[in-house]
Amino acid sequence: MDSVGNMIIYAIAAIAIIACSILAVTTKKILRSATYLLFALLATAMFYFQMDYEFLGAVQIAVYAGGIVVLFVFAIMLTHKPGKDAEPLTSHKRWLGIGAAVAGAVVCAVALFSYGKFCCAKLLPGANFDIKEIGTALLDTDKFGYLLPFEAISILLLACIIGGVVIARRR
Amino acid sequence: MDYSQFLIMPQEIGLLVVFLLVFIYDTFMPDRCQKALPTFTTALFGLYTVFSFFPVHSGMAFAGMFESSDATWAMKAILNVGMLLVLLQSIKWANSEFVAVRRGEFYELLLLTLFGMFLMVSARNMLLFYIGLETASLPLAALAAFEKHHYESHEAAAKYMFTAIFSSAILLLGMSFVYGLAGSFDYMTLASALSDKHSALLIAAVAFVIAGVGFKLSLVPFHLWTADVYQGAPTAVTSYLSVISKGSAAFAFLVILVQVFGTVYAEVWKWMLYAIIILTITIGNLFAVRQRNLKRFLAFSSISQAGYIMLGIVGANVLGMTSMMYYILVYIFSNLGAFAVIAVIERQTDKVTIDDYNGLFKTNPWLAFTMMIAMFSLAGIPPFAGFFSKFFVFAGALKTGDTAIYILVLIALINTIISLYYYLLVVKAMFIRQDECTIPTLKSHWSEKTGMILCALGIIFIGLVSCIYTFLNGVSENSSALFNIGM
Amino acid sequence: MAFDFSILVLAIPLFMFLFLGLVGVKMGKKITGVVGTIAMGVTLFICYSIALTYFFGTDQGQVVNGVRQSILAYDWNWLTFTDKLVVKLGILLDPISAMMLIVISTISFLVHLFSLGYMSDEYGKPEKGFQRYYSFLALFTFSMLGLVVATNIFQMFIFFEMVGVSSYLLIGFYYTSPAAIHASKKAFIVTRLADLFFLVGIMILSYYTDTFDFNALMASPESALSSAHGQTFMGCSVMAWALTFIFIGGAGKSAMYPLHIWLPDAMEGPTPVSALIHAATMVVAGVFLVARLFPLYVLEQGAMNIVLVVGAFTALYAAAIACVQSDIKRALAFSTISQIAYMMTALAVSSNVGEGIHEGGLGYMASMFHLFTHAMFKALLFLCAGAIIHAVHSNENSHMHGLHKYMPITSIAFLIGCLAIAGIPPFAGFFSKDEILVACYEKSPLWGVWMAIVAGMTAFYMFRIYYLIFHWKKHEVKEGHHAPHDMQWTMTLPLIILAVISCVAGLIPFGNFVTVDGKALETHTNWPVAISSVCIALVGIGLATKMYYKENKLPAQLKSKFNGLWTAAYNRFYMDELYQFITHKIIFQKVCKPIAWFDRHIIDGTMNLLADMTTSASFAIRKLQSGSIQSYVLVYFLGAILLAAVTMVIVLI
Amino acid sequence: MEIFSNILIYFVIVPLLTLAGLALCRNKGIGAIRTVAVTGASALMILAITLVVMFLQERGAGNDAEMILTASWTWYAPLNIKLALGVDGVSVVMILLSAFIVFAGVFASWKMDPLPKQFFLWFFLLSTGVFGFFISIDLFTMFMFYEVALIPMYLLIGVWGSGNKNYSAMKLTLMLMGGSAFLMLGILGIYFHSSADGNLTMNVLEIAHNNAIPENWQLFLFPMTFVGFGVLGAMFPFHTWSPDGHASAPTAVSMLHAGVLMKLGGYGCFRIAIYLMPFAASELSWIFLTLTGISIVYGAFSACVQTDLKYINAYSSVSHCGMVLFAILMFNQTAMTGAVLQMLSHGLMTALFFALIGMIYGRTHTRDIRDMGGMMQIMPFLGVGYVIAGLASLGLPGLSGFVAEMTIFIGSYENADVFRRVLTILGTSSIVITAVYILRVVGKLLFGAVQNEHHKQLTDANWFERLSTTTLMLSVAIIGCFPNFFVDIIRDSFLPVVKALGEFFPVVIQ
Amino acid sequence: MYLIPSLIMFGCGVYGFITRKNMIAILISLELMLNSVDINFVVFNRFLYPEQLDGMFFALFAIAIAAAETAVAIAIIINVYRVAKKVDISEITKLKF
Repeated sequence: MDSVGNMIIYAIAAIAIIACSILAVTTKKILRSATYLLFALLATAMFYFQMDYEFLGAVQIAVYAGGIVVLFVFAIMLTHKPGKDAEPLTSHKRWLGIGAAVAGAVVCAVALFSYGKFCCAKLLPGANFDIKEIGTALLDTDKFGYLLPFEAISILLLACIIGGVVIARRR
Repeated sequence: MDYSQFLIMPQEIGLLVVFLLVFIYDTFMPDRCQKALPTFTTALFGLYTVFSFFPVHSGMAFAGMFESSDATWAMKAILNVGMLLVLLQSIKWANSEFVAVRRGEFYELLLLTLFGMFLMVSARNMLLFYIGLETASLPLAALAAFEKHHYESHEAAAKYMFTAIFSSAILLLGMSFVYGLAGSFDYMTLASALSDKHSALLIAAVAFVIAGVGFKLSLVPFHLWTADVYQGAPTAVTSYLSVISKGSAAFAFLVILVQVFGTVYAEVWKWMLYAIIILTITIGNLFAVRQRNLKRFLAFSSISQAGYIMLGIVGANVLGMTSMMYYILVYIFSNLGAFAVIAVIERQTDKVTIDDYNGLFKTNPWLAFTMMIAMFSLAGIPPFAGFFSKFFVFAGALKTGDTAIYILVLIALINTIISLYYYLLVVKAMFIRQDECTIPTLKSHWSEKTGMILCALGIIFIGLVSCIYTFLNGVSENSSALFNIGM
Repeated sequence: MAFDFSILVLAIPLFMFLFLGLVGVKMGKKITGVVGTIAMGVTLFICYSIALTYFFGTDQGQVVNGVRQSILAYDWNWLTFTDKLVVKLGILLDPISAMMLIVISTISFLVHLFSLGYMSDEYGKPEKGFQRYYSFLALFTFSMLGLVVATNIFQMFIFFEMVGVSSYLLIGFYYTSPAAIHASKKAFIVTRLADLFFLVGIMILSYYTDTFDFNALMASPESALSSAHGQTFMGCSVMAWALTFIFIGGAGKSAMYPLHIWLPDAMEGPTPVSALIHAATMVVAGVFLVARLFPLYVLEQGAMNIVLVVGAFTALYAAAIACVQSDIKRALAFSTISQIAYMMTALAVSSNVGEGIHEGGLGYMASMFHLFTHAMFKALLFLCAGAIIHAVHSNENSHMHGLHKYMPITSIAFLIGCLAIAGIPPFAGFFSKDEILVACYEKSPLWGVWMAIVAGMTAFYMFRIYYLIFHWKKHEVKEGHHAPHDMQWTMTLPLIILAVISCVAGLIPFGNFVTVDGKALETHTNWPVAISSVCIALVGIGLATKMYYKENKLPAQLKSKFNGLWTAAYNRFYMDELYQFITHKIIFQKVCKPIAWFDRHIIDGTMNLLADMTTSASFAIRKLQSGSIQSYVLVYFLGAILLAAVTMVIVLI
Repeated sequence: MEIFSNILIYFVIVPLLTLAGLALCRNKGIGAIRTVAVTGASALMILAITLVVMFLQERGAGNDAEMILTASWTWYAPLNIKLALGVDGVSVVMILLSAFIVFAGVFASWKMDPLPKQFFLWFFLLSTGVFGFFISIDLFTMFMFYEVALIPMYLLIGVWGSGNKNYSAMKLTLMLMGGSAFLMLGILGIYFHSSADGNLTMNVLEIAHNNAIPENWQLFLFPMTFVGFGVLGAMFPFHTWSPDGHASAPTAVSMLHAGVLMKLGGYGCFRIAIYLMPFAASELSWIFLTLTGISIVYGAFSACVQTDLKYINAYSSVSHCGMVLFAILMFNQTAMTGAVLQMLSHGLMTALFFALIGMIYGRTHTRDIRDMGGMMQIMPFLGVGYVIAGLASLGLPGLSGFVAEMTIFIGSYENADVFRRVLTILGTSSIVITAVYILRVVGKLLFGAVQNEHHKQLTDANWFERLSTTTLMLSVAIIGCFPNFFVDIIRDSFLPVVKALGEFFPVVIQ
Repeated sequence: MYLIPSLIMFGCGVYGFITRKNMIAILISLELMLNSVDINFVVFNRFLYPEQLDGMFFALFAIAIAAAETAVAIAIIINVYRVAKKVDISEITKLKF
């Protein structure tokens, strides 16, 4: 966090994340909610870029922002008639929600910030992994190789495809 | 790059081969052959199960990401047996009117989830474990939604799905904390890195991991989805969820707790598990007492059974591990026995409440008999296997020897009485109560019969024949290194 | 051994019990009676030969230095408690048991014989349950014989129980009659209560003496009791407790106050049974018990005094009641109580102080003598009563009156019995009673006078009964009934035999045979006592004659004059009501019912409550499973957070 | 195979074979079912008698080992669970008792209806458990057989019972299993402390020999085990299953339950709780003595006011079984011998009682003594049987009850401490109360006038009922007349436990 | 520092899950949660253990899985919609107690 530029970028991204997250779960229009989600995800991608994980940032944008949000939008379109998606919330539930969320955040925060190693950590200028290394690692079987998870996730995706097909088929 | 490492996982590969064959059959065979698909799959899987009994080479692969040991081998064999039983019971159902069009997918998904479970069992890396877990749970949502003509099926799927994603978020949170603490996902590395007993982060990590896996095991308070899903999902899926999915999760859970968090056993997770076990057993029982729907009833009973399974883990010793695996095996037979009967009756009469079973013994003595021994086994009544498995998990837990665990076991034992009460309610309905509209005499399909006979034999003989337990103990002994890492 | 055959006196009745009980049903009724009687006759013969051999035998070792030895004919290990405490069953022959053998077998045989007639209807047809009756008689005879030949206190206890049961069975012989059921139950339970004390007494005694055996206890009573020396419980020595408890056991069987209440009711049984059990044999078991343990009692004067007080009081009390009873069997029953109390008193006035146990044992000898004579004449009286009852089908003397004309033999026999019990010489009762009075005077004049008064009352009430039955006024034969008449020979013969015995038994030199230490005891007639006692008896008789010989108003006038006393005595001083109150109102209502209620409602309630609590808990937490996925997740999340937070707090703080 | 050379194993094999035989019978083939059942029961009886003979021979030949005919085969090696067999005098007479009652029970349920086959299946499963329990000396197998014996009760009562059978069956099962839950913890606790050097064992003899259970653990485990078995032994306040259960159970089941099953409780208390944990036994005995003392008097008083025949007997069982535990806790050979005699006696006479009640009920269809009367005139055989059972129960010499109670009382009084003596004297008072309720019921039921005209048409016992009851009556009489035969078998078996207790408790070793 | 937004994001996810009535909105909340965890991995990796890429790979796989999850979940939601004609979460509360 040495440069002011970084600070500014960080601040923008952080504020975007926080604001968009809050808005995403409080807005009354479902489509807006999806939009705020998109911005939150993009802001997250900014974080990744800032941390020099460009590949991850790209994936974040492509898969999350590009894929999932579109999926959401499709789903919303399929299930909502425009203009009729205001959802009233009971206050009772809201306080419960806030309570749970705050409690969770507090516990995690206590846990994280009591962790000494973390407080003194600095963003070191990391070795910039290029895309080739990442690609190799994904197909490597040695230490820090990810061939098996890679294969496994392919099976997972296959399963999800079949599952999706099963569910979505009309009969 | 050493692709020969894949050879260390013959069971997984075999499973994938089965999957592929089924997939090909489903895709390319003409329609008139499709009706034989369930039988084909079952037969194939039966062959594969036999194959999976052959011992495998022990060892690590993929830089310690994947472990194949006697214990994982045995565990997978146990899961295979359970899977085979589930398949046997579902043949008739899969060919039924509303399901027949999707039977191929049904089997494919089942096989893929089983693959996920194998990964969970063998994973020695958080990443692989996570992928395995997700592979094991996501397709199940699709399976839960399988009976599209039933509204409950959809509700069950939605509930399952949402809870599953939520739990995976919690699990990921826990894993991220673990990663933050140790900088690795490898169990072995983690075990040595996580030794600070007073780290709040570690405690939070343990809690969240337990919560995440607790979802699969349906431990209280992470269990609330269970009953609704079990009730809504097709019976074949429910039985699968209640035994196979639970069994694999329990084993993986044991490995994670012991190997990764072994160093903080006494300070941290022992007490967490105490609380969870007491809650799980008690709440599960209390809910089960009131149930009239048998599937829902078995859901709550399976929650409380999960508590007993956890007793095998809480001791964190070889005896406990053996007992846990044994418990799972017995539980597979007992629970599947019960589900087999439910499935037969539900398929033909659509009746699933206890009151519908009044006087079942008069009309369907063998169904009633199977159900009864299943109930007795679940309740832990000798000479049925459930008695032995319960005794052994208690022994495994008590082996740790501290006083608190005696209290824990005492509470568990008192709960066995409540559980006995509701299991007896089923027996009472079948044998003692009379009703005007008793279920008529039913004819079971050969596959259902085979399944039930296998279950009954298992329930009767697994306990009496000690070699299974002894064998599992030998297997666990070989993995006893697991318990030395952390502690 | 000369007494090898003595086992037969137990074996024959036992066999007859089983034989008649099991096979008898298949046999003709008459035959069973005859077989039973013949078997009893054989037993009688054996008993006599044993007793005669014992008293007059010349075998070596029977009499050593003038002391008659007790002989252990059989001793068979029956039940091992500890190495030392072993219950044996055997046959012990000594003067009192030999004497008792004679008494029991004689009366039992006569009762068997008498019952052949009594238990048949007017045409000689046996009643229902005839076989059962004979079977039970045999059982009783067996038990009673077993009791008297007991070699140890535990065997005695065993047969105490056995006679209790056979008494129960025989009282309840007419089991369709509620009164009989009630009476039999009462008899059993009251004696059982007494037996409880007996048992406790045995436990204490055996704990300190390490033996049950009479011989071991009697050989040197002092050393037997030495280990209990100085042991006290609530201020009294444990031995006094033990012996008092044992006495209570005996008192129950012997119907001492306040455990006497069962005996009058027991008259619900067939009259021959009353004669056998409730007049002659079983009721003296208590006396026999105290006599058996006499050497121990004399060492514990405290226990002995209790016996004395209880005995003396009962004698007077029962006599008073007997004076007003209208049921002849009841009256005889109270008379029996009074007479047994007499024997008990006689035992209790004996002592080893002063002249030593030999001379002080006069009361003992007298008591045994009286036991013997009383058995004879009381059995006679009861059998007479039986004959009368059989004739008129009623127990109430108001239904009798003036029977002398119709039943002369019975009347004479009854008169002999009355004279004997009243103590008129030369009838048997005179001699034994006289010696008791002497013994009492020797203890203290107070007791002498007391017992003399009782003797007078005895004479009064016996003659009252006699007159009311046989005289008073003319008998009214009811319509449709035969006139009463003397019975057939089987019933008359026993009366005659017993009457003869009652006349002559007093002349037996009893002191030669039965004494406390086995040495012959010379008795001297104490003339002042004898004459005064005869006078008192005559006064009593005279009074009775005045009041009851001919129908007159005197009894009614006296009755109205002393109405309170009369009513109280007639109602037996309300002892039955007291018992009724304690058992029904207190034990049954205030103990049993509350306990049963407690069991149903509290204990059971607790168990049901546990179940209900589980169910209601199950119902209460139902809301947790609300069906809403959001609440599920909320619980999930809070659970996880709580798990983390609580553990953090516990581990880190 | 070596395993079949031991006679004891046949006590399990024979009932199992009977089970198999029954399973092969057709549902309706009542003749075949009866044949198989009678064959099985007779075989068991013959075996039991053979065992007694063998036992006497062994003892006569000077084999004074604690247990004879011992044998063991490893079953579950990881936990060192063995199928360990062995008998001492106590188990021998218990086996004999069980064999008799099973035999009588088969005849008592001759006309069982409906589902005779299933009835006998459960019946023999229960017998398997009972015999297995008595022949085992391994904690695990004992416990297993114990539970095997318990669970058939549920269906036996639930299906074939009468009255409020659902409630009773459930209550009985849950309470007994509740007891066994404590028991299981106790057994596991014992197991994990069974040895000082880590060679954990389940074998009772070895555990007793090792004597390694730490004292503080004993104080925890002893109540667990004792209460666990005490529930089955109908110890106050855990007895309430007994009245309801007995009242609802069918005849043969009541017989078997009161006759044999409740004995498991007493046997277990002695064999496991006291024998293995003498220190805690002597420390805590006062609590349980008080409870059992209460049982004795309390059960008797409760029985006095009951009007249902079976309730009377059930409460009487509470009282009598209380006496068993009471005597066991007296810690000397005599009282303990008395306890076993009492088990024998109570087993036989209560079985007899229940058999008779069942037969009477089968005819009159009521068990309320207020509705009955004069049964002696109508059914003399049953009446006489009832009187004999009653007399045995109230302790008539010559029948078994007397022998047992006297041994208990005399033995109990042998203790030097005042507490035990006072309790003993309180306990003896039960003989009077027993007399009260027995005579009350005999008077109301059998004697008096016939209350109900319909009852006059009823018949007396038929041959199989006679056979069943006569067997029991004879055995009651045999024990009552020749007690020393049994005492000699039983007595020495208590020497080891009394010796073990002697370290902590001033025991008079006789 | 990078963890603060992540934590808040997670909290928002939890809040949204518990309070929203629309199933799709709930799914969006879940995405927030998953995403926040991904940030955690990456941050830990970058700040504490920069020499390896474990955390980043995990995040990578997690994103893939999240996508798959979302796909299946949306399929299920649409299915429910077909039956109930609504995506209101209160529709799926038939199974309870």
